[in-house]
Amino acid sequence: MKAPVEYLLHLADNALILGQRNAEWTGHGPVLEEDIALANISLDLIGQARLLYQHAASILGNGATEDTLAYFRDSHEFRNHTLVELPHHGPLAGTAIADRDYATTIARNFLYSAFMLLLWEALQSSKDEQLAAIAAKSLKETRYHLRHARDWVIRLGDGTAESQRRMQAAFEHLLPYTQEFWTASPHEEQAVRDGTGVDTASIREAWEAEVDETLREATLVRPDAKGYVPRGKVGLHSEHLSYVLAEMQSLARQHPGATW
Amino acid sequence: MKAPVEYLLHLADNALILGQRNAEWTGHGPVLEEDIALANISLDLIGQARLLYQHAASILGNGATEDTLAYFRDSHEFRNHTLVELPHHGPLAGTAIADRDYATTIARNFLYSAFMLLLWEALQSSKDEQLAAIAAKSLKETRYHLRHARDWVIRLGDGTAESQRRMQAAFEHLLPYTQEFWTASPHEEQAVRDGTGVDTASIREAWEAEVDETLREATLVRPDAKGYVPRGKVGLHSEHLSYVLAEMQSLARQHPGATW
Amino acid sequence: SAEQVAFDEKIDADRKVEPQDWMPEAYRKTLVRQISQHAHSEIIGMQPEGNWISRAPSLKRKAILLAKVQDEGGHGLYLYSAAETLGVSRDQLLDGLHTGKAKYSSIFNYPTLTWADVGVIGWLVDGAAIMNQIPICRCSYGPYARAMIRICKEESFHQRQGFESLMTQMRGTQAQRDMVQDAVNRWWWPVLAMFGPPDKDSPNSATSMRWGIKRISNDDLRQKFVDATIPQAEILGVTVPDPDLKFNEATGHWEYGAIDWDDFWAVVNGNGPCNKERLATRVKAHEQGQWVRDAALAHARKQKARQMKEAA
Amino acid sequence: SAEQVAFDEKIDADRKVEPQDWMPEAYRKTLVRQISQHAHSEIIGMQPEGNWISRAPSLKRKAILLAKVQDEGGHGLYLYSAAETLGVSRDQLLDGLHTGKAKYSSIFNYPTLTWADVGVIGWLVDGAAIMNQIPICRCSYGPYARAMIRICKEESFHQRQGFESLMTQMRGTQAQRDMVQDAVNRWWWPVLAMFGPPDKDSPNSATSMRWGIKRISNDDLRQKFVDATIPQAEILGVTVPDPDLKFNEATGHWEYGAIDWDDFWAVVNGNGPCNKERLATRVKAHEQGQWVRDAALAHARKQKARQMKEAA
Repeated sequence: MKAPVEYLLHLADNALILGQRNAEWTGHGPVLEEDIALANISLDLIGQARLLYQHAASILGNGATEDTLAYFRDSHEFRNHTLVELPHHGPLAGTAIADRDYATTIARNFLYSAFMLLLWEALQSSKDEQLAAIAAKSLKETRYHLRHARDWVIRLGDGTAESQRRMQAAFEHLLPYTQEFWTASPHEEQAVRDGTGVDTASIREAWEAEVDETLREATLVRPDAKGYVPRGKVGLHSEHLSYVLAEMQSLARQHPGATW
Repeated sequence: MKAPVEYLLHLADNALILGQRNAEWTGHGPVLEEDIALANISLDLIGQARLLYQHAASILGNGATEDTLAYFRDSHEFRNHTLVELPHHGPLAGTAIADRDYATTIARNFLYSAFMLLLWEALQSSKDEQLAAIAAKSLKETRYHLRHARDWVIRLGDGTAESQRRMQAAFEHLLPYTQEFWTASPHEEQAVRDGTGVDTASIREAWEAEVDETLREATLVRPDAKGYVPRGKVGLHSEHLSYVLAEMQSLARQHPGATW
Repeated sequence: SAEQVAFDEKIDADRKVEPQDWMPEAYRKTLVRQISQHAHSEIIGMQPEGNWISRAPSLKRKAILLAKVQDEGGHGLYLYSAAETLGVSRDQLLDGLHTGKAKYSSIFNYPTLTWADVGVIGWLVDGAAIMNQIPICRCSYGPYARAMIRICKEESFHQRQGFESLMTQMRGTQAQRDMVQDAVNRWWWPVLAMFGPPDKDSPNSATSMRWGIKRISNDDLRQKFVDATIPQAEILGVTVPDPDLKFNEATGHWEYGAIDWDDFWAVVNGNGPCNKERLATRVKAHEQGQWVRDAALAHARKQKARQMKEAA
Repeated sequence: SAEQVAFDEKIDADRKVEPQDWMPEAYRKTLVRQISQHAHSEIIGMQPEGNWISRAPSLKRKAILLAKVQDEGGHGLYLYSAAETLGVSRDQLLDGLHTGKAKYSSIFNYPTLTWADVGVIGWLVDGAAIMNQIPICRCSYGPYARAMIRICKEESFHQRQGFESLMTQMRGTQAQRDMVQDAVNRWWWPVLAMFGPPDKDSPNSATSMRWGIKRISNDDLRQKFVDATIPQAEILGVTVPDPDLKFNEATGHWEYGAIDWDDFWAVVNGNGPCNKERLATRVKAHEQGQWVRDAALAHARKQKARQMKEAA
């Protein structure tokens, strides 16, 4: 039994794009240990993406590889949550520039890894055995990612006035994007039906509890997750994804057909 | 008589890359009138680039067009001065991010247009008649660009303490890059020999006088133009150009062979 | 009052009200609100299209797009000037925008996801804007009417450019055609909503009509737009995402399906995909430009002081 | 003194000096300078290679490069720790870097202009670094020697990865081969200069040799590197940009042309293509991370206070 390809791409794209974003901190982190930690998380995510793309490619056939899927699809073909493609700062148009904000990075890693921990856990019993195996491996990595992010949410939330202000603003910016976790795309519905995927409704309560508990411990006020519900996983992204892809794919597309 | 293609590309690439940089301010300028002014300058520069690329393409033949030259060459094939490809902020690695600084933009536009005013003036008597005609047209535009930049150098230099500090820092950052104006690349030497190009040594004195006079009026201290001599015009660029091109060329390269 | 009578007579005679003329306070306020909202729309509207300047796929298209966005900045300038004739400063107007008190056209709260969006904005968004704006060229307030005449001319030019750009893409590769159709699918309904709520839910319209600020009702304009646009879509070779669309031979009009007004109001009320980004981008540009504006003022003061000293 | 005698005996017997042992102040200072310079090089060295992480042309290469740059950060950590055993704090060391007082390897003041630079840095720069560092694994100061053993292992791995990556590119398209050759042309001479000035101009070397901090002279290391590298270049199918290069059958060594030491010193003294960018990038990251470090400290203090309260 194989999961729907779009479902695998959704999982793979999430991992790749967030991996790409986290790697942007390399050489620019607030302290050397964090450069290393974020590179480590990014490496795990890229590793997850590779396994998922390889699996999807083997189902697709026709010369598809992990690299054709990562480098030769356009933004509307990407199936990641909008959350993971946002830049490391508050809301701004795609053409704007702003310094990277570590609070934004940490808040996103927290919200995403708390979600993925539960999702990987459940996906261990996917009827797609290969996906179940990838889930088991990813689960271990995600435990570390969540611990890292959670520790920093608490440290920065319950740190200085400045750090608290920044963490609070980051959650206010990002929490609305998590609404997308709970909407069902056609490929998710199909995966749930055929037993290869997970109905995210089943993990929502645990996720909400984790968020509540962590924000409480971090002395932060949990903002409402209201307003526009993003639709990245059906290919309707923010203006930011095409910039991420323009950079990420530039070299591969300059040399179509080359081997590296 | 035709100028060497590399010489035309050098002139075209300067105009295109600076046009691309100035256009980044669109929608983000310090005051609406400046959004409009920079877009206007950018439009002139892109227009100059197009005429020069068209001329180069007609010499090259073989299906070359203004767009193959702008969109399908890699960074080492670009012949622009390193000065024009730098981001709108102080010295930082290619992976760093910083807010755009208007003083940097203005200082560069001033240094470049003061140079090009003199160069276009001299190029009006190029033995390449088409280049001479482009020079005559560009000269008029460049007069306006120089006036705009010069006025702002003075306004910001002789404005507030903050604006003076920023203008001074911008010149300290950028002036060393102007050393490249006075080095002769092989294609420039060839163009000078065959009477299609201009020996920049012949316009140096006037340029230095313009810079001295403007900085004096702006109550700025003229920094030394020392240190590393950039070699963008022979294809040895900074780390920044490949990012500019990755973004600029992304769409064209996504659809090779398409007509727009 | 006698002034009120003179004003009413002027309106009835379809003559222009000018800045120095007496006008009712409510008329002035309505105009300030509408003109500034229009000006803000031009400024915010620079963002979605500006998003593709750096990546325009040919130099010709880059120049056309940059010129277009520059024109929008210019429209913003005319309109702020027209509003200033009513006794508000540009700073006051900008403050209204930056604090979220003043509105701008909700259409700019949608993202431009591909290059085709640039063409579709030209064709449909500018097309709708022109429909809305042409009647304003006959608006009772002189400075506004004159600004609109100039703006409408430029907008028509943009609209033709947008259509021509889409035409070229539709003659291109399948990927290009798909991109255009996808853009039309995303923009169609938000564009129809640009004409505002249905007449029955548009209570302020009557007064504006009376004052000669508004000339044609929302629904009439919307119908006019649909009737003009569907044949163009056919020429382009794209469809609009409306299964209920059909031509009524009897009325000679295209009948369109139900507009999702909940979605429209959600976006108007701040919950569109880009509301926060658009406003925050504007505020950031303004704040980061503060030192530049301060310096320009400081320099002007110094210059003036020097000139006075010389004159003395 | 008796301590000096004991120290000298230890050095002569090739035994390790450990943090708690007495050591001459000049020995300590030399070590701090050298270890911190080495640590700073690892940290600054993250920038040129980090420049291609976002654009690596395959996911496998992206992962390899990211892991490599992460390793460099790790090396920086070990080395700062080794330096701290000599009684200086990391803050002091970083301060030296940020104020420009401490040096780092000049090789990182060159830009990485294409993807091939990443492979060439692995092959040549890491290759040269290993040549320089292997003798330090036998350095007289224990913590430094042990850190170097670990670092050299990882660097050898990186070097092999770099070579393998270039090998793949050389088997690829002509554009790829040209890119590799171009990168070799740009990096060759700066890499040869990495071994430092010629022995005749290297006055500090003798003392370092005496103390067992330095083990092999600059020129000997450089020769060893050239001899090892030229056959590898032949396997790759690239040439080095040295018209004077020739093999001397009699000595069994490759003879290379004159190094431009003026250029080397210009870069060391701040006038390389990227000196300002590298340092400013580091300073900016440090400054912008201040609030994060402050918060972590503040939180730790709060936690401690809470624990003490609970314990009380």
